[in-house]
Amino acid sequence: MRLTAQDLGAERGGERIFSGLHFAIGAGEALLVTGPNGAGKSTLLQVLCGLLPAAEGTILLEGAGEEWPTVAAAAHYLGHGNAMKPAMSVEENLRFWREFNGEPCLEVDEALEEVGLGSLGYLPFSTLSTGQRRRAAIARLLVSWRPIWLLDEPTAGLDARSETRFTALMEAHRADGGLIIAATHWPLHLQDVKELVLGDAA
Amino acid sequence: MTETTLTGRFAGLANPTRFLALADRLILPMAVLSLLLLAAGLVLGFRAPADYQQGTTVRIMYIHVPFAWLSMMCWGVMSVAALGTLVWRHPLADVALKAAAPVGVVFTGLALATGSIWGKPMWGTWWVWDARLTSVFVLFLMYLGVIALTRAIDDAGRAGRAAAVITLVGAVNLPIIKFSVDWWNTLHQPAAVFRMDGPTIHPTMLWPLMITALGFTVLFFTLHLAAMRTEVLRRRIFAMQRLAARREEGRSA
Amino acid sequence: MLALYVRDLKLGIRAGGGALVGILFFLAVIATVPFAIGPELTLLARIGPAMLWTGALLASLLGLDRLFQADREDGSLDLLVLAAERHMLPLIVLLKCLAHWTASVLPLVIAAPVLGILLNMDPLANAATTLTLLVGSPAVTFVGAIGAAVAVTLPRGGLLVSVLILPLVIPVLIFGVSTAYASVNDPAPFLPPFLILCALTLFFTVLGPLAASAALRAARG
Amino acid sequence: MTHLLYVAAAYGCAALGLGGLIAWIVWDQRACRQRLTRLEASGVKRRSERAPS
Repeated sequence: MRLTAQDLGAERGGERIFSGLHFAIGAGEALLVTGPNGAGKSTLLQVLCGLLPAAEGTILLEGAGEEWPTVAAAAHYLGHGNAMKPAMSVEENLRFWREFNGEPCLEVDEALEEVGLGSLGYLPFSTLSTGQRRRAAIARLLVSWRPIWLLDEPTAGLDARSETRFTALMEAHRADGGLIIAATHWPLHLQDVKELVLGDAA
Repeated sequence: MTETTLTGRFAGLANPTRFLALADRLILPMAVLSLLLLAAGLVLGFRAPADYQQGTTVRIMYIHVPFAWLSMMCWGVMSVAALGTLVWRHPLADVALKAAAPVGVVFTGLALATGSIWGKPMWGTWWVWDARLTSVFVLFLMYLGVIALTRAIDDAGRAGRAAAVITLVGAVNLPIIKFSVDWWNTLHQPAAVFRMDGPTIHPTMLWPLMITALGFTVLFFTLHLAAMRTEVLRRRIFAMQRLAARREEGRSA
Repeated sequence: MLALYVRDLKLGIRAGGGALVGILFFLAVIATVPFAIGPELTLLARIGPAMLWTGALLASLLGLDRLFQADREDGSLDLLVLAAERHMLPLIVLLKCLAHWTASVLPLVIAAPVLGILLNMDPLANAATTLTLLVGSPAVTFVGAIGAAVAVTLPRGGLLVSVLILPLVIPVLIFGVSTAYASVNDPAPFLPPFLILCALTLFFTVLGPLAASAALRAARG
Repeated sequence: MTHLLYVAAAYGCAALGLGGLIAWIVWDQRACRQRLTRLEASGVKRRSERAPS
């Protein structure tokens, strides 16, 4: 499995955000996208997963077999929103996403255990703090299997302990043959990570 | 009247735990009392002679009239609870208001239903815009509004105060609605409508009516108390859920 | 896919969902008519079907702008669009519309006969109106989904949805009401307008989700 | 004779309404009690209970 992008460019609201990007990510590797705010980190992730059309350049997914025809089908996208309904309990939310996304991987309570929310499954999502909500959103990545993880500020609102736990999860995902592209401000303490700096430096 | 003495006792029950203990003790005896009263009232009512003019349908009066009275009284109870929330700051007042609304809407709905069933043989149609039925119908809408309001805002304090204001505004407007509906009714309604509960009720019918009315009143307060107990439990659950989340947050930091 | 339907249904029925607001609005609209027109029974009976249809139409338009807005706010709309490979987007929109119809519009159809009594409609007209509402109201929801999808990115899209799709819903209103009246005054034919109403609903069942998913994709840019 | 039908209808309607209300209250209460015991089982202590210990 290889995800390559050749002189990728994107526009938002008619204004060119970035252009001429090149990178290639193989299975088990991770790409860290850094840069000042508004440099287009989120836009890049949305272009990669097909939420936004690319203004120029191509995105190529090779060696993924017919099980994952496009990046959108093969990717988990973790945006700024947690994609959880406040009125429903954490378990109900995760059970919905597990059934909806298919390719079941971890059980709901196992995933909650992984992110340290084991005892809070039955609580309504609205009673959780921001850090706990982010961890519940991360648990969604664990309940169904997708080789590609597109993470937008994944550790926003997490405390130190949850961050180290999340790093371990990412390493485990890479070990399983998945690949990660994360847009973030804070370092993710991942080993041998490729860097992509956006904004004026690019 | 029963209502003011009750609120006296409510005032002493600031602490929810004591209220729960009292509610657990009171609900069963009150339920039994209301059943006894209702059974007695209905038996007496059905043994009393049928009305010379309406025949047996007059027996609907034994449930329709109490329902109509209770729909008014329930708004009275809610208004007192509203005062409790806004003026006396009683912690259980907004619980009383939120719990009374569903019971009130059912009693008002039943007043309308039994009224329309009672009217069918006389007027030939299920519904006539008779002055009293119409104002009870407007009251029904107001109950639905309060229920929607109390459930729309999730912050209990804010919801309680908002519902209290609406209830008091409604209470002030009830006589105005009553007057305008009567005026509206006489303005258009050419045919003289048969008066619902006749000025002079035969004593043999008056007694069963009083007993069933009392029975329904006790039933109302039983249901109200039970609904309040559930509401207190629900508030405790919300508080504990937040505590559970905080506790986990604290432990993991 | 069923999970999406069940989830949306559960959310619709919960206190926060739009179902209660729709019913209250419908009740309010129908309750104000007699006070405006007067308790004149024959007059009320004549305009009954028209009032039921207008009230149900406006009430179902009311809840529609929340159809996609809630998902967009918490980020799940992106994931629904992303799942296009696994579940076709029009199918997702179709299911969301069905869930919204079951939670918010079906109670209106169930309440219609009771309100018909308030308007002193005779049983035949009441039954016919309820039947046409049952058949016609899905069309309103599907057309409304297009408006909701277009207005999803606008901050205050709510009102725009009603204005946008009201013209598209006029045919459904016309055939619905004419079918209801045809049941009462005999010369008017009952079956032709009724079949056209069914055709309209089926047509919008297809057009609605397709157009709405196109609008959702277009709104991404 | 149909008058009796109306009386029966009225009482039936009242029984239905009150029965529904009572059923809803009992069901709501049981649901709340279940959630409460589950919360207490997971060891959440309310402020007032925690104070003395």
